[in-house]
Amino acid sequence: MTRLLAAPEAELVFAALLLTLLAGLVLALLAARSVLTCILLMSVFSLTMALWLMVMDAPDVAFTEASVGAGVSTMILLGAALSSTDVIPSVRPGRFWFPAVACLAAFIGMALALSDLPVFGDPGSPPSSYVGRLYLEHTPHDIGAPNVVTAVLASYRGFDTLGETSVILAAGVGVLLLLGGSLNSRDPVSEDVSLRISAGSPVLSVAARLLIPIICLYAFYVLAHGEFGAGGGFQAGVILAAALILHALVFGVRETMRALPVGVVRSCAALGVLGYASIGFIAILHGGRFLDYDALLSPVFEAGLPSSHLAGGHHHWGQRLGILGIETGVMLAVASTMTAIFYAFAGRVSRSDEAGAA
Amino acid sequence: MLEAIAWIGSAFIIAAVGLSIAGAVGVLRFPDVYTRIHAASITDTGAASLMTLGMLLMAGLSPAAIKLCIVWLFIMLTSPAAAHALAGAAFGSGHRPILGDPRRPSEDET
Amino acid sequence: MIYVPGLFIALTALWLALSGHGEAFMLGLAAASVCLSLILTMRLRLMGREASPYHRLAPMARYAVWLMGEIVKSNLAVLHTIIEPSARLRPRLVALDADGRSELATALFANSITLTPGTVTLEAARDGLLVHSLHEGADEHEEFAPMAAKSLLAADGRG
Amino acid sequence: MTLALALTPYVYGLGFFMMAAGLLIALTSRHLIKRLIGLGVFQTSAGVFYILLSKVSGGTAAIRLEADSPAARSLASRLDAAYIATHGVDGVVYSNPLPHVLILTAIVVGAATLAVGLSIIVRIRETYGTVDFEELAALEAKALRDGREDEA
Repeated sequence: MTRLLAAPEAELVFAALLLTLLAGLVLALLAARSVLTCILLMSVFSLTMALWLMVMDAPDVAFTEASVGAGVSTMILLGAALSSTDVIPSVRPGRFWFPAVACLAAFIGMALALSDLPVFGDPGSPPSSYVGRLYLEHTPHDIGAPNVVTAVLASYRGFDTLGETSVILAAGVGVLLLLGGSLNSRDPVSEDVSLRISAGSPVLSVAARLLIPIICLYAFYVLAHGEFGAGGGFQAGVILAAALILHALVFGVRETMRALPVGVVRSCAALGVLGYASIGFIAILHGGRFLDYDALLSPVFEAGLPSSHLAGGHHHWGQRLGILGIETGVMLAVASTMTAIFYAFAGRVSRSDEAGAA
Repeated sequence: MLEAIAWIGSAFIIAAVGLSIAGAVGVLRFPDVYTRIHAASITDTGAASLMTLGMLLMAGLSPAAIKLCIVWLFIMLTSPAAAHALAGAAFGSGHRPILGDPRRPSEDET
Repeated sequence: MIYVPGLFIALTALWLALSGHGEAFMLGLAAASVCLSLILTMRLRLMGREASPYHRLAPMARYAVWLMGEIVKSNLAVLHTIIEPSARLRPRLVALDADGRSELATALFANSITLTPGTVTLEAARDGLLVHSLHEGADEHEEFAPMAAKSLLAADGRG
Repeated sequence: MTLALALTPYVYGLGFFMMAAGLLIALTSRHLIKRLIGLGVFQTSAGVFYILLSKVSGGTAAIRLEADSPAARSLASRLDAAYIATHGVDGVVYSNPLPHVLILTAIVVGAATLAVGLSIIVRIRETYGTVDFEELAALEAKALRDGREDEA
């Protein structure tokens, strides 16, 4: 292969350049005087961040950042910002200087720790030497999934991820408690105008009709291939939610709610976490520990299965099915929570519009 | 031979970078939203296509090549819809385009 | 529901092209995913000609080849304008007729216009398009006539 | 390694700057939504710090390649053999996957908590009619004054 620059040094320089761009975006955000500008800058920031994460060998994180930061977060921010004032008045100097000095002090404090930090890209640095390296070495034997990030996320640290998924569900419940909205889908949304882009244009409706099935399939593809390459339940869930949000933007939230009623979406969010946890309990019933996927299948049954071609000859069907199972739960929980949150904000917007018109 | 194809691929990518820069310059030089969308669409179409072509040449016959083609198709499907949504939103919210010769703005107003 | 098989084949082909894993377990997952996507598509009331225009793939491909040539030409034209805006920049609005086209053909026409740099569709409706163009043209309707005819042929199968 | 040594203070410095700037936005903006955006920047920059620690020079994404596969050999050809022998796993140098796992889940959780913050802002707007921090502070001060007068 052709190389223009010596590879290891070039990628560090490229990463540093992209990081400079990110810092510039933060500066622009500091100076921005309009909420819409801030939201767009945040979206650009997330997309650039995804690019930077790609350079930093973190494709899984890049994937998540691109779909969450530039996609779903931006939509939720726009939904919340639509009916508030756009202009940000400048702050009084008296209220600016004290926090500014505090932040500067924080910056200097962090900079003082610089001498104790490992060199950028140092392969022998403490974070990369011990547990991270152990995961890399043992994953083929213990788990069998080529993607170590998925192996750590779903299997080694499966209990931790169960907690994270529950936090997402809890946040969704929090939004619903704050913004209300009953289960009765006749009540919340009457006619949504604000959160629809160019209603009636055949260009957008044709594009949406063409793309939404493909995006849905892609979400399932990302879920199924999480153990081979970048991807997994979190990314798949956000992508599926993005497809549903696109549907709501083009055809109206009411149409989406008709297809996937509020009650169904909320139940699915809880079902996802329940499914995750119940896989842990199945392992207990089979004599293993909570979320110990090796105990999911009895050895006799597993011996009868065709050899999984992952990881040199070892049988890892228990791990494979366990990871796929909990990732499906994560996908269901994330997709439903994000959709429920979007429903809540979209319902709010149309109701406050009515109040304004009345 | 393979080496030469990879070099041609890099040349395409460098050309794509040049087109992107030209598009960015156009966005800065053109007078209003609508003309700027035209400049930006150079990056959407020309630069993206050249970039994909360059990467295709560098990837050779591999699964990555199929994925690149799919990505290119996806860009070609979504970017006009996005540009249309943007232009339509600007037009719908009452931004009047500058028409005729921008050097003599009063003459050609319709 | 004649569009279901078309979409089924297209989604399956997409999965196989992306995946490259041929073992039985992955193929089972593929089948489940395609079916779930189809169910979601139907549930969202998207199934129809626009969601599954794959029976028109061959004419669309021929049209795409022609369109790529147009895109190259207009890229060069806009590049020229960027270098020398004051001499070449003459923005104007053009109203085009799109009567009697299907929604798919209208969208294809409007998207082709937007895809060629130098023209962008501002408004699209069933009966016509409003186009913003960067340059002056000799005759407004002659200029877009080939694209209108070819996109109609590609999407609806008639000239 | 000298170039990496020179880049180290720069990249960490930028990460710390982004954290401090995010904090500043979160503390000083008058618009509540911008405050939340600042908090988002702060959170993402904390992630930047983790990912900076995870990068291994010359490494690749932590997706295990078969030893001696064409991809593994092509990666190995860029580095010298001694480096791979010390720091690689089965002939390939990988970046550290552990911070990736932590940040991946943090991003999704961050979006969910952002939604909670935004719904609180929506409620504030509906109750007080403003999302301006100064106006809200003035309203609070007025309510306190009124309360004291009522007591007196």
